[in-house]
Amino acid sequence: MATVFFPTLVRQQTGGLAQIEVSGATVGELIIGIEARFPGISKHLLRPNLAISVDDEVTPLGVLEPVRPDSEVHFIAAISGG
Amino acid sequence: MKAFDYAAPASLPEAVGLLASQPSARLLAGGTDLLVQLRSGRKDADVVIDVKKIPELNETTFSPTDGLTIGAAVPCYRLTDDASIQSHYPALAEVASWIGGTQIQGRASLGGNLCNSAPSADSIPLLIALSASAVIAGPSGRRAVPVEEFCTAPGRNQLAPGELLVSIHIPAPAPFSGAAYLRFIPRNEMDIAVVGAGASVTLANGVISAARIALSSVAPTPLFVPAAGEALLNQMPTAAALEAAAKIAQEAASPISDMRGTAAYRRHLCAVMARRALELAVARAQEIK
Amino acid sequence: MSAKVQVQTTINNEPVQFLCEPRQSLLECLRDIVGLTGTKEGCGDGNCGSCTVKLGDRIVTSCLVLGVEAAGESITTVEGLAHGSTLHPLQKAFLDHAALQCGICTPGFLIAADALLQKHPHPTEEQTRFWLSNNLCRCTGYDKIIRAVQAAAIEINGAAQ
Amino acid sequence: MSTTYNVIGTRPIRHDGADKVTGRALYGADLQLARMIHGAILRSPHAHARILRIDTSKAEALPGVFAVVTAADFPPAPADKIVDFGEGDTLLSSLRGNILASGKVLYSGHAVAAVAAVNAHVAAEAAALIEVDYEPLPCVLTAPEAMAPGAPILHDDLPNGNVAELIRYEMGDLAAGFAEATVIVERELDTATVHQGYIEPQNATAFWSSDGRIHIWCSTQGSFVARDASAAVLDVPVSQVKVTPMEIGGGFGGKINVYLEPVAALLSKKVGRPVKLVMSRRDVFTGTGPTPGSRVRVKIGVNDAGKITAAQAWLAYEAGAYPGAMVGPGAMTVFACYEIENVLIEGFDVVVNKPSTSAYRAPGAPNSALATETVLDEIAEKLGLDPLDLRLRNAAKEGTRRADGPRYKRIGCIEVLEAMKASPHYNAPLPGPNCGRGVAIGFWFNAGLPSSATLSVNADGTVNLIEGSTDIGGSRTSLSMQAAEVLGLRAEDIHPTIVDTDSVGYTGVTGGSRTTFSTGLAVHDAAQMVVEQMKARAARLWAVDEVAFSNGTFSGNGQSLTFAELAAQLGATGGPVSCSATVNPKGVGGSIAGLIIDVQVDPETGKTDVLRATSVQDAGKAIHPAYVEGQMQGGTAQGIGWALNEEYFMDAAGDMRNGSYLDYRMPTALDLPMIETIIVEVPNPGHPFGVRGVGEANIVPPLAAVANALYRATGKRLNRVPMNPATILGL
Repeated sequence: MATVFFPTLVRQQTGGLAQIEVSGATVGELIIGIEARFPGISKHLLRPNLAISVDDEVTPLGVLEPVRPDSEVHFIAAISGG
Repeated sequence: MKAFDYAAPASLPEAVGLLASQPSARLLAGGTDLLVQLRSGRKDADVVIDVKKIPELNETTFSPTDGLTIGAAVPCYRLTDDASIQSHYPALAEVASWIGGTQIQGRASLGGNLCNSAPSADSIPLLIALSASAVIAGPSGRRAVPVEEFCTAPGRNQLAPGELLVSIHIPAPAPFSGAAYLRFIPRNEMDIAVVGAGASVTLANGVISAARIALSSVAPTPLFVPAAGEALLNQMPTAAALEAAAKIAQEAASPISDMRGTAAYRRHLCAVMARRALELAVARAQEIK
Repeated sequence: MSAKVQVQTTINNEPVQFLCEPRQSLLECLRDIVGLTGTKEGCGDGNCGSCTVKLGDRIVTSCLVLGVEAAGESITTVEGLAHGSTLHPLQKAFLDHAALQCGICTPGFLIAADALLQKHPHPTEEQTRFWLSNNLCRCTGYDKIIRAVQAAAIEINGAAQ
Repeated sequence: MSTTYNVIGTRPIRHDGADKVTGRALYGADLQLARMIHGAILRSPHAHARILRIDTSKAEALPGVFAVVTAADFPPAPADKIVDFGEGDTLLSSLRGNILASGKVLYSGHAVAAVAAVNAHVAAEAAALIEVDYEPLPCVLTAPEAMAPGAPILHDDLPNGNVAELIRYEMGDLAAGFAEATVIVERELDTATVHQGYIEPQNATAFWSSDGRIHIWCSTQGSFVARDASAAVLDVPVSQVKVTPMEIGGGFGGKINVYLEPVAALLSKKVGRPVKLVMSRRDVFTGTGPTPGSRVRVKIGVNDAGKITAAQAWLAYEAGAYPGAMVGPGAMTVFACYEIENVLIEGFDVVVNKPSTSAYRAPGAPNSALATETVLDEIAEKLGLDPLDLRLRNAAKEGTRRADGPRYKRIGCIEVLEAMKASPHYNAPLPGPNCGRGVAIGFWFNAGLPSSATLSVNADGTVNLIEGSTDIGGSRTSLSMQAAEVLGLRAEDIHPTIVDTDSVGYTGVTGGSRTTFSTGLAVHDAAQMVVEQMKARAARLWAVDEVAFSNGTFSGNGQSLTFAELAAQLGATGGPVSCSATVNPKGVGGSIAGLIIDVQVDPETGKTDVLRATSVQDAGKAIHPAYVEGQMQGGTAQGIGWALNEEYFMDAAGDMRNGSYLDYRMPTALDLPMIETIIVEVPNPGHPFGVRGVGEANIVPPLAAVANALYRATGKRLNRVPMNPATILGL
């Protein structure tokens, strides 16, 4: 099962839980699983200013990015630069 | 920039006549202040009178007895490159190389620096220290004004309507005299003086026989401090004496805080820059054989 | 609007006449009337040096010169530096030393450096930096510009004695 | 393992060089079009005020005036409409509001109205005739003041007063970590608002054709971003806008946002002629996006072994008038150079009555690195450790987890620190009294984002490269070199052209240090496709199945042809070869940079002279080392200016008092020494040549390195940047 890390400010929605193991083939499937456990959480994870990192790389595919059973998923501030 | 007409008189009477007939005329020498002020709307003009074609405003003459006369429109680079100025007024050659940068010095003049009458003008403290006078022409003839009396307020001066600055006259340097201008700027060039100090010193048998000190950027006009120079009379140019004179200059200053420095910082710099200018002036006075 | 004035001048060794308002700067006249847009405007108050041209025997910031003042004068702009299709040694040195990044300040630096090398055939680093302090560059930190000017000095005037 | 290249790592003359040294290159303001007229913008004199009335009648009546526009000329749109142009989403009302104020002005310099007239002088005169009645409101200019109870509120619709966003990263057990520490240092440092300072002012020319299509010519870091933002602001489909990127005179992050483009378009729509707008230098300072001023508090604990046990940061960044300070990256980079188990980082994006900020070279990172790197310097001194050794003991490496979650892939932190330690500069004695040497390091992510490229083979054996990345510092050449490397050609055999948004696939900004990486990948991929197609042609010619390609020569079954020889035969083997690639890559490699700097301080005046500087950076692979050095030198110079003298000097009413190059003191040639460079190459596994990107990380260390050097020279730790002479003397 992939590990999803919750941003600190989203942990209000998870009762303080920092990470969770979920199964799914893509980031989107993981989020469906998480939403089932914490209803309403997905809008805090899928925001314009958050980028999705899978296995330590920001993915341009977003929720369509495939994940492996040992993948790590993070939601981090979106950055482009100067 | 608002529209204006342009005139380039070839003689002084022509210029005076034009100036008298055009109340909102502005005089253009190098233009490095005027065009910035016209563009930003700080000043406007119906006519811009270019004075660079007037021979008398575009000449410098030096004689060992009469001293130096600098036409009001002579650009700075000509002063820096002038052999007689380099040897008799090294501080003047130096300050002319510090006003703006290379390109600005191709246009800007000491006359313009004086007539712009900024409290921060780099050349004015030195001209005061050198006992320079401003030669003015107008409808009622000519007059000369000591440079320390020329500026009356920020951007204002003694020029009456219809008058223009013809030249700046500096007496011949006395034997065993030296002068210096030093300014403090945060960068190394292209900056307005946070504090500037001009000083001149004349030695007689190793004792100070005359001294003048003036400061810029610390009062509404460039500030002549006669008491600072007088305090040095009949003194040996010791570190303590120069320090004491610099303190007198500092006490005369009434700086304000703005984007270029706080009042407290400027006050501090007054003493430092006045002392350093005096030290350099003394060193130059001692150099002369 | 004031009446326009006819100005007869020489630009890059060619006689040119143009019609301008007295309020128009030489920079504006060069760029918008004569069509020589190689000279750039960065600040409009003489502090960046991008608009540097040679006027007579001196370099000036053309934003602080009126077009009408150019009457009877001779002007050199960046377009006049090369000889036909052969680059001026300074232009070549700037390319060899990667002395430009965005290139907007380059025309002003080239004209200013050309005047420097005429006055000081072998300028020291300090002389070069002092002379060029009226030209701002925000991309390079000046390092490669100074090296290019020094290399061009040797190319033009031979090694210093 | 080192790879040998034929072209990569050499220093060819840039392709646009001759045009740029002869004055032929056309920048935005150089554009002349038939029937073109000129515009001017009226800007607010107030930092915060309600607009009660705008009367444009006198301006419209002035002879030579064609049109006047205000925010009322934008097509109607719902107040909460969100626009997404690929690189971040924004409220349409914010985007428009910054371009032409509506309802309120939020900073001095905020655009209120615009005029088009026969020339720029008449346009400026007309703008001055527009009458605006304002109801001035109290203004707030710094983040701490804006966060305080009772502060004037800029936007009624933000939920937390002037705090637009809160960011928080947490890892491990902070209290336990500090309990293990033997030395704990905490410092708070402020930085002033600073500007990118590009020499070319913003400009835009637009023509709104009678067929509804809008053509915009401008100097922009990203033609597609300019297109998409302009289309959003004007509420037209993106396909209705074509942006032709002109040459660009510097950007550094400041030429990503649009300011003039939609205004020129609105004016053109009214007049039916092309309208050109060019900013004055004061407009650039007061009307574009500088980078945030900030307050950052950092607390770090270290044990006897010199290992960081805990680190805490609090960051408040000034977004300016609209949300979007760079506090996210500031928070993510504050401890990014180090491996730390116990971390808490809190960041606040705070709106204030100053120009809406935008990116500036590693946006947000210099502000936060200043605090971390000066605190570490103080800890090193307390422990009696060499400051580089302290950093080496804690340096991030492959697998290190950053506080924001992800772990590093290959990262060159140790390599950069070791290069600094081994450098001639670090081992040289200081030259004299009142001198000090400082060091610091910094991290920047670099960016990926989409890029496109097309390669077309010419019959003479050269290749045309069509691309959309505006070239600010030699990218035509760094891209051509990558094509040449793949194709076995010389850099000068590639002819790059940067084209408009109708003529190439989507390409992100020249920013985020991404062009040589991302557009480079697109070029690399297109070049590989060319090789494959050319192989197929050779196979057809020789009637063989297998063709090999190496060092510019195709061979198979005992026959061979050079690239040029085969190129000459393309017509007879099936027609021309032209290949396009569009990428949207992962595999971005972050860059670490370090600076060693020596300063001398005049103890009487507080004046600082920079005596020597050595910039060290991990480039991954330096494609064109001269332009890599140039990036490092430029970023260092900007960082030194930021550290020592540059700042927005605001009066109490929020007016910028130093909005000129005379008083906004950027370094001149006389203010800097030669800047030595050491390029470290730890290849990025995510790029075929190992490219990481070099544009930004180099500006992260200078603030802290200068602060540390000043401490060694004066014994003073300053808590405010710029560390100008008066600050150094405490006056």
